[in-house]
Amino acid sequence: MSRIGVFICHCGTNIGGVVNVPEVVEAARHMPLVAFADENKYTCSEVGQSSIRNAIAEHKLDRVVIASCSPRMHENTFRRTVTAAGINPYLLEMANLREHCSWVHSDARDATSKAIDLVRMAVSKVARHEALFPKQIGLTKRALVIGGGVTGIQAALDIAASGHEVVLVEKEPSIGGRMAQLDKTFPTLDCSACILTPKMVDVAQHPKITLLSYSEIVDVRGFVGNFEVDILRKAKLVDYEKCTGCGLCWQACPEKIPSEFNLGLGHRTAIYIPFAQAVPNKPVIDIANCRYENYRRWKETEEGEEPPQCRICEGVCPTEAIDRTQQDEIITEKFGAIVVTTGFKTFDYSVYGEYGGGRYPNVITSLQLERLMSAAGPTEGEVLRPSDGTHPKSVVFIQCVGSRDDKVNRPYCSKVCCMYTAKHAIMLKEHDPEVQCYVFYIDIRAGGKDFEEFARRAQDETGALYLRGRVSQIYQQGDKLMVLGEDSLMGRPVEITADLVVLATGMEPSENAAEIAQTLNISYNTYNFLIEAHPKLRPVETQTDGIFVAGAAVGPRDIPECVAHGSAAAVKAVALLSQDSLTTDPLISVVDPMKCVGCFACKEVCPFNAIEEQVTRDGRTISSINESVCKGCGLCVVACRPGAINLRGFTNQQLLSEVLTLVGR
Amino acid sequence: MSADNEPLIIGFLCNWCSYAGADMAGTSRMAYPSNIRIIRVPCSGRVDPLLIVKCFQEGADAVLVAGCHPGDCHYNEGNYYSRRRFAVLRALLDFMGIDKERFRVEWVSASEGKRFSQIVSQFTEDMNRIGARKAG
Amino acid sequence: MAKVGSNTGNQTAERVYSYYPGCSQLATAEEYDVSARLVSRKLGIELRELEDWICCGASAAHSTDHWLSLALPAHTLKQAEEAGLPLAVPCAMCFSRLKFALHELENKETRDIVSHIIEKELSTAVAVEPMLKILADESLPIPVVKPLSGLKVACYYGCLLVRPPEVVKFDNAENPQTMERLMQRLGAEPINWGLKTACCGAGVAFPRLDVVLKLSYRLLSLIKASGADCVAVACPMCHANLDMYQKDMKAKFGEKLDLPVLYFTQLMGLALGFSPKELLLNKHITNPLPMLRKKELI
Amino acid sequence: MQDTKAIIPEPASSLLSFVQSNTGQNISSCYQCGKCSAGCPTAYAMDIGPRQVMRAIQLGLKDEILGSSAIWLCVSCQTCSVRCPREIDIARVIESLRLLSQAEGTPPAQREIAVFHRAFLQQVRIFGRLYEVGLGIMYNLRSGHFFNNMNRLPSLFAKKKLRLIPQRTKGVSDARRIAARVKKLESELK
Ligand SMILES: Cc1cc2nc3c(=O)[nH]c(=O)nc-3n(C[C@H](O)[C@H](O)[C@H](O)COP(=O)(O)OP(=O)(O)OC[C@H]3O[C@@H](n4cnc5c(N)ncnc54)[C@H](O)[C@@H]3O)c2cc1C
Ligand SMILES: Cc1cc2nc3c(=O)[nH]c(=O)nc-3n(C[C@H](O)[C@H](O)[C@H](O)COP(=O)(O)OP(=O)(O)OC[C@H]3O[C@@H](n4cnc5c(N)ncnc54)[C@H](O)[C@@H]3O)c2cc1C
Ligand code: SF4
Ligand code: SF4
Ligand code: SF4
Ligand code: SF4
Ligand code: SF4
Ligand code: SF4
Ligand code: SF4
Ligand code: SF4
Repeated sequence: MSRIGVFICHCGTNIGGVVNVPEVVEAARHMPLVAFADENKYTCSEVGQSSIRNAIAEHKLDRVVIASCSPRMHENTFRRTVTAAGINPYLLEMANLREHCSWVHSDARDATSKAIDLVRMAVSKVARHEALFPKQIGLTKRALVIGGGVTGIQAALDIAASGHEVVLVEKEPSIGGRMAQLDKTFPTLDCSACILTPKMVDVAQHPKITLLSYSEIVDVRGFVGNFEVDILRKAKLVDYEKCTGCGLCWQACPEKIPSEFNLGLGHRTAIYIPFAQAVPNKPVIDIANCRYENYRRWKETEEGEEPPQCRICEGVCPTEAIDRTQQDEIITEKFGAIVVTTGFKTFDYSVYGEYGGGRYPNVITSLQLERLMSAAGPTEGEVLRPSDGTHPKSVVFIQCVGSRDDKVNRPYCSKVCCMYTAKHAIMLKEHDPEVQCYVFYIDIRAGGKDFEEFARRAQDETGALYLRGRVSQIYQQGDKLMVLGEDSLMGRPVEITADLVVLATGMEPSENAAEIAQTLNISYNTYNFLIEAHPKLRPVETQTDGIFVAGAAVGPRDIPECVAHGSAAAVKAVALLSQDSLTTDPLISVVDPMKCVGCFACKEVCPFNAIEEQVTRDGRTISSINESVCKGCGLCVVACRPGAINLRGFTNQQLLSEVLTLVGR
Repeated sequence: MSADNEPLIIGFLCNWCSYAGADMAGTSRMAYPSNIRIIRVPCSGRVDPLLIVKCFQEGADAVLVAGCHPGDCHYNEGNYYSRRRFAVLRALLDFMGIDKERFRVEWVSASEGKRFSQIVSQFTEDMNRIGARKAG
Repeated sequence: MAKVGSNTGNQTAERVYSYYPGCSQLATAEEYDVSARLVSRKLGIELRELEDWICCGASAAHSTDHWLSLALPAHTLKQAEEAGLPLAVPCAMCFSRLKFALHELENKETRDIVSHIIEKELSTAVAVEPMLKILADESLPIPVVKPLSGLKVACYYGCLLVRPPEVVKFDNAENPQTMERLMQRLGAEPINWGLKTACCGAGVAFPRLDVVLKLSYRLLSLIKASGADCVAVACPMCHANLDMYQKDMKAKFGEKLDLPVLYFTQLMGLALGFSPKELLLNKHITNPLPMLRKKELI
Repeated sequence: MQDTKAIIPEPASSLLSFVQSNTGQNISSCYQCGKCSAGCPTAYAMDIGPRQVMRAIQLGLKDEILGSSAIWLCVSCQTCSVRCPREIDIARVIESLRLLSQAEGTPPAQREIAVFHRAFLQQVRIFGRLYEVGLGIMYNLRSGHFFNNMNRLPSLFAKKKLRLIPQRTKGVSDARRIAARVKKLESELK
């Protein structure tokens, strides 16, 4: 038989001024199982709390109802109060007499009778509470960072700085991401490599960071604090233990392939590092293009012509590092937290037939221009036309290509292209003072510290002519390009004869963003950008505990934001990993194994994938809820027709008893 | 239950948005009729349609379910489920001969104290208009 | 859809269409009609001209009278529906008007009103196809007897054949390829150029010749600079604008163009061995014969 | 038209709702990028280009639009509609404005083009098909440009480009009946 204590608060006159508190106390004394009822002036005050503790001891109370303000205000305070008096904190219920009663009703009679109802409901509910005990679970104090762009690099370094181990997985042979491809960066025009390379080297050298380049995530199991991840390590055919990165092999390799890093503007070899400052600075063999690998494949079938057997690399390698026996392998690692920073790619503009759809060699993308301007790029920093290698004198920039366009299903603004186009206009003028730049824009979006000043510089100081209007068509005339636009400020069509046209193609998530999101069970939007738990207040968390997102994978953003974002994700991951154990909230759903019929209607509705299939000893497949993952929403309870699931703290019986105190019988 | 509080409205409010919205109505002293009795639930998706049927069977005059706005659900998609389930429920209530006006689903965010107060006032007024349910 | 006879693989696979020549093809663009018929016959395509057909209304109806612009083509669509065959249309303007009407008639309300006007119940179950699509069909063998080797052709589609894509449902609005592929099959060399679907000035030659001169000159000068020997077109209006005013262009812009403009069906005809006379090559204002002679194609 | 240069916008104008409902196009979504005007072949000759037409609809400047040359110089080439990033069918909007201006009896800013269209339809009503010589004569008479294209006639005749005798088709009765019924319907609709 429970002994329930009821404590009713005056809150000064906040409650007592409207509700007749003594009348409520009197009514409470007659409610079933109530052993004690009393009133307090200010229940949350130290005096109020100690009077509760005393009453519990004195009257041997084992459950408590506090009728005062909103539980959203003081539930935790009073949980601590009753705990101090030896009662399980979950044997407490609150009735909201202030926000839901005295503050919104002025008629004393009505308010008092409602207050009595609210107390009655709380009493009937608390009688059905169970003692609950939060569980402590262990965690693996390691973090996984997926994607080694500037965001992932920052996140990895920050987590490592806190003393936790980090594994950084990058699918390409080198980390660096898009930023490694840039020449200079707005708004300060620092050389991109100069500021990025030291960070990349830090990653390689940090004792707490393990860099898994040329690797990808294939499967993720587990939950916050306890993830188990399968990582595919692609065969590099080079033994990194032996390789010194001397470079003899890639200098000698005869096979030439268009360089992905230089966006097709230059070549690389079959054994290669993508760029000179690559980290790791050791090569991989591109199995699809290596002559000897092709020979080995041919050897299996002997179909067609025999390709040359090359193996020059093996001949020149001083350390015998080439290892043809390497195979793809999958390793499994444990992590407590995961940070996803898979970044972006640029919009494929070939859908724009009116811009030539890729047919005109002298129509290039802004990222290609970065490669042309880079001293380490295919033209050693000389901006030359792809068609004939001459210096362009008239250059047209077109902004918002593949952005702000419903026609190509990219209605969003890519945010960085106004700024980098301004950067390009400034830089080009520095490269060649005779260049005339024209920039077609719709609006200039330069919100950010020093951004507007920077964008103005392009217009005020370099003589770049900004024309407000979206270009309708580009066509080739001789070796020139004709660009048809409108100067919408004058309201007149404009035609510009250009040597080079640069398209500011928008940002979109990297190819496999959706797959990664599905593997991790995190959400992504229609464009495959990852979705944060709250766009403002939880910008790096996801709805899945322990998985964080950052950088351009979440939405278009520039380097300053990516770095801040990477650090933010790192802090969240570190805050998680710094705990000795994780406390689970006990207000979650539980399955009654005897009632469950294994229909898994529950599994279907659970937004957090907390429900797993489990085989019982007598061979039935039933539902089992992972306590660490369940968030206690109760969707499954309603879905379960046999009534096998109940949500602790909000059980079917409790909700029903609350209803029944109000109506019926 | 006291007779002067008829019509009786039972309100199921989700903890994250609507319960907080009702709190907000309180902190801002936005008065509304006292007929409603609020039951706190974690999510509007926790409200079992059968429980609502039970409310009516036992004599409640009206039921309000309030949750987060679509897309704002604390549990991602809980309120989508509740929307679908309640559509089915409406048909059932109709079959039971319960005026569908007596059951209302609303989205109220944590900041919409005013909205909550208006909804309850309107709902109470409507219930006064159509009168208490006949016993049975 | 076109009926394909049982003896597939045979050159004379039977393809039968209703045929709507359109007004221009009986007068200024007679050579288009004539060459289209000749070539079709040679390829085993039977064209059955709709009886007593009437004008599609062209841009005049659609500029001035909404219901007339639907009712005139709807009459033709009904005729085609009754004939039970897909409708072959050489003129790009007619094609466009018929397709637009078909598109609008998908709306039930519109369809009811138009049915009321023409006093016949309309359906939208009519296939309307441009002559270009029919003749360029890659599953249809072309018995080329005189390859157009060495002939550089600028294929020009104009506006109406490919735009808007959701209405005409033919090729690509910005970079169509049907005619290019056809020219390649004839042995000619299609040139690459960027204004294939840009406007030539359409029907405003009478009231605003200056506009047509400017727009058509832009096309022709680009074609000329691209090294083409001639232009291939699939529209009588494009033809008229590009062919008739080259002298005026010379007077206005100072460039001597002398660029023959031919219907693609005429080029097909040449490759199939028809004579210039049969193909009415002499009807053009800009005489193509000297160029063809020089290329030893006639 | 207003004799002041200041614009007095009519944001919720009846013009905007008329055009939107008549064409099914969301004019309010036009963000004035200018791609339509940029690609329009005849924009150079227009007083206001297609982009400005869209803006004028947003502002409710009815007289300005109905009196513009744009609605007559538009050749319905569809370039704008195919490329508009907000997926507005501009050509269709302009077409509806052209029809509206006639319904309202606004004097066309490009009288010759309007005359040409009417002369064309006249031929269709008379012959069921277009009779080009008749069109030329009718146009020249009505537009007042008596010698328009006359210098070209000899070569056209020499090339047998023009038929002196109009095509006869039994369809003419169909054409006439359709034209008459359209007229009747339209007067009923008014
Ligand atoms: C032309 C151009 C110029 C720019 N100029 C500037 C500038 O001047 N200033 C500025 O602030 N910003 C600029 N930016 C923006 C800047 O490039 C980005 O903000 C920044 O690079 C984004 O970094 P990130 O790490 O989020 O993504 P990324 O750089 O894209 O890095 C993502 C990394 O993840 C890897 N990855 C992807 N998928 C997987 C996977 N499944 N598994 C493992 N690894 C994966 C990728 O290989 C890549 O290394 C420019 C952008 C462009 C296009
Ligand atoms: C009209 C308006 C509307 C906006 N709407 C939005 C919106 O819809 N969405 C959005 O994302 N952003 C919006 N913002 C921006 C948003 O308000 C800011 O981004 C955000 O509030 C900044 O937070 P903060 O903590 O950095 O600074 P603040 O909010 O300014 O907080 C700084 C705090 O520091 C205290 N402080 C200052 N000096 C001292 C000192 N010397 N010692 C101790 N304390 C000190 C101040 O009292 C203050 O409490 C809006 C801004 C404005 C002006
Ligand atoms: S417990 Fe709540 S109601 Fe009571 S005094 Fe404290 S704040 Fe006021
Ligand atoms: S030659 Fe050998 S050691 Fe040198 S980089 Fe190549 S694989 Fe490494
Ligand atoms: S085997 Fe030849 S082609 Fe292959 S990586 Fe070595 S040097 Fe290059
Ligand atoms: S940042 Fe500028 S260029 Fe890029 S999409 Fe936005 S407005 Fe267009
Ligand atoms: S819905 Fe209920 S019965 Fe079905 S599997 Fe889940 S717990 Fe078991
Ligand atoms: S209560 Fe919610 S989170 Fe927990 S198992 Fe059920 S549906 Fe999933
Ligand atoms: S292209 Fe479309 S959005 Fe741009 S100005 Fe024209 S109508 Fe407006
Ligand atoms: S349809 Fe009219 S407005 Fe549009 S581009 Fe063509 S001529 Fe210009």
